[in-house]
Amino acid sequence: MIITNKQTINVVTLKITSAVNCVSPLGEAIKALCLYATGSECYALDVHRAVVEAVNNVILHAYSNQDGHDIIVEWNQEKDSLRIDITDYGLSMQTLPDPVLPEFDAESGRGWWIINSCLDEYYYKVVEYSQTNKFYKPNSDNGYSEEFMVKSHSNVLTLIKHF
Amino acid sequence: MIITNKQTINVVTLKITSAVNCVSPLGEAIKALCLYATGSECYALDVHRAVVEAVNNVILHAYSNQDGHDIIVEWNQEKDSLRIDITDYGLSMQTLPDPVLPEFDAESGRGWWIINSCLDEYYYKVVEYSQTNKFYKPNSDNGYSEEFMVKSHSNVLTLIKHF
Amino acid sequence: MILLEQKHNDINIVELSGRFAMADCSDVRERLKSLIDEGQGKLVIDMAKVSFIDSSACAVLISAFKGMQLKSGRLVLVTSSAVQSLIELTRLHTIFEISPSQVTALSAFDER
Amino acid sequence: MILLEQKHNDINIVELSGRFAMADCSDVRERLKSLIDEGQGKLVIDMAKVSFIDSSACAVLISAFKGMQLKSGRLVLVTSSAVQSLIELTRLHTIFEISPSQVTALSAFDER
Ligand SMILES: Nc1ncnc2c1ncn2[C@@H]1O[C@H](COP(=O)(O)OP(=O)(O)O)[C@@H](O)[C@H]1O
Ligand SMILES: Nc1ncnc2c1ncn2[C@@H]1O[C@H](COP(=O)(O)OP(=O)(O)O)[C@@H](O)[C@H]1O
Repeated sequence: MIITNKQTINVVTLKITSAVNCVSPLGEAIKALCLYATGSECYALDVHRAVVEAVNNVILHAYSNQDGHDIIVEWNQEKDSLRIDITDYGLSMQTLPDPVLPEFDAESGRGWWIINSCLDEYYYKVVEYSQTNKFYKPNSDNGYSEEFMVKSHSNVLTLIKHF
Repeated sequence: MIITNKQTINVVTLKITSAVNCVSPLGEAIKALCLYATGSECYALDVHRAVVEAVNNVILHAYSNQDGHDIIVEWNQEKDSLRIDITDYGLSMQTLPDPVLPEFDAESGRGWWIINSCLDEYYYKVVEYSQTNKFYKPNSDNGYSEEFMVKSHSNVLTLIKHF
Repeated sequence: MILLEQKHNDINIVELSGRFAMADCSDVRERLKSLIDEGQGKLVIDMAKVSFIDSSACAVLISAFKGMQLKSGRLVLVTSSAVQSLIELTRLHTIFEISPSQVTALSAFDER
Repeated sequence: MILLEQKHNDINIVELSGRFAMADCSDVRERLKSLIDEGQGKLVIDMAKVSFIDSSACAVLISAFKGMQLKSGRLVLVTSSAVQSLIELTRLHTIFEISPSQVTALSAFDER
């Protein structure tokens, strides 16, 4: 008995725009990728759920429900787990919300509970890119004058689930 | 009876590296997207087949079986069809091979036959990007000296199948 | 997703199929609201054919549940396994009335 | 993909399952080659559980078919619907011997 292609590390990167109607096809693609990697409907449903909640949050909160912004979902098949990095360029979170259930009649606030329940680990990273320009002028007092500016940032939510 | 989300135009962009083991997860994701859009296993299998043959060709021929190059598959759900654009940055084709079957015992040459059989339309485009740099020098005879260089190109195979 | 409406005597039945996710919420919320406003306080939401549901769709169900409570009406849900497991994960099965099939959901209204 | 090998009397059986695509070709080609080289000229490739096959995998089947011809042996394929439809699309059903199940494939060897 030989098994081919099980130890290999695969990466598929998916990109959608921040429109609610793009979340469903993205979710179906992620489910299929997880089913391919594990053969388990249960596992695939868990990851599918977590990704949909996370991407809904990006659209609603990071991009304030505005269409036209990039959401990048990088699906990584590793030796004993899947790792999914969800990147946006919108509003960053200052802290991760606690994964607790709201009152039974609340009409929001279950997203992080679901993400937390369906995965083994998750973490959130804000990356700030900056560009420094230094102008060197001849005949100036200190030799140069400096200008510094932050250019952009990205938010990366990493989701991990072991096989 | 209302049907939501059927007229909307969805785009999901998928990216893999030019490694043969990435073609299978990509294929499964494409199948799931087509199944989502049409509900038809048959339709999804046809597109799945055509995309796998086309991406295999990119890896084998455009990238000469070298790993580490980008392959971008843009899945577009339109009003009455799916359009899939497969982009690579490798060797361009000069002509599209005829979609004919080889001798029964040939061990290659069935890819375009399958692509042609499974789709309604396909076409191939080579896009060349160029950058022109003009240097203006003071005190030169003609006012400036010019440098021109082609920077890069991309090959785009577009696959179309009506619903 | 597809939304089908039916009536069985004075009971409104809404049959959903496919994915029930954020993109579908405003349409479904609106339909349910007008059925609750205009109906006889008896509603079945049949999600036996729903393949996927997210937390925003759960919010639509909660909103329908609250609308029915205000009218002293009754809402019965029929769930697929994907719907049932998310409802249980979010502990909403403790407040929703859930029936195994549309037939049992309808007969539940006869019982009291 | 998964490849399982079995022997039934002097017949070699290779059972493939999952996807059979370009990434799997070199492994499968090599296994089939050594089974053909070392076997008794009787081989069943059971692809009843293969969910997807591409043209490079068809090439592996053709190579096995040609290897068997050189040995004056016999190759019988068992196909899933996905395999069968690609084999028909590429007209290879006119050269391959295809049997509906592993049982019928094995008994085909008894008949002649
Ligand atoms: N990607 C994000 N960017 C910014 N804020 C977020 C993001 N995700 C969640 N939040 C904040 O966390 C809160 C809780 O999120 P969640 O549990 O998903 O519930 P809901 O989105 O239904 O309110 C949100 O209301 C929002 O304020
Ligand atoms: N993306 C591509 N870039 C460059 N050449 C290609 C590409 N796709 C196909 N070709 C050329 O067309 C030929 C026929 O392709 P195909 O029908 O898929 O058969 P095969 O790949 O099995 O040879 C190839 O052998 C190759 O020379």
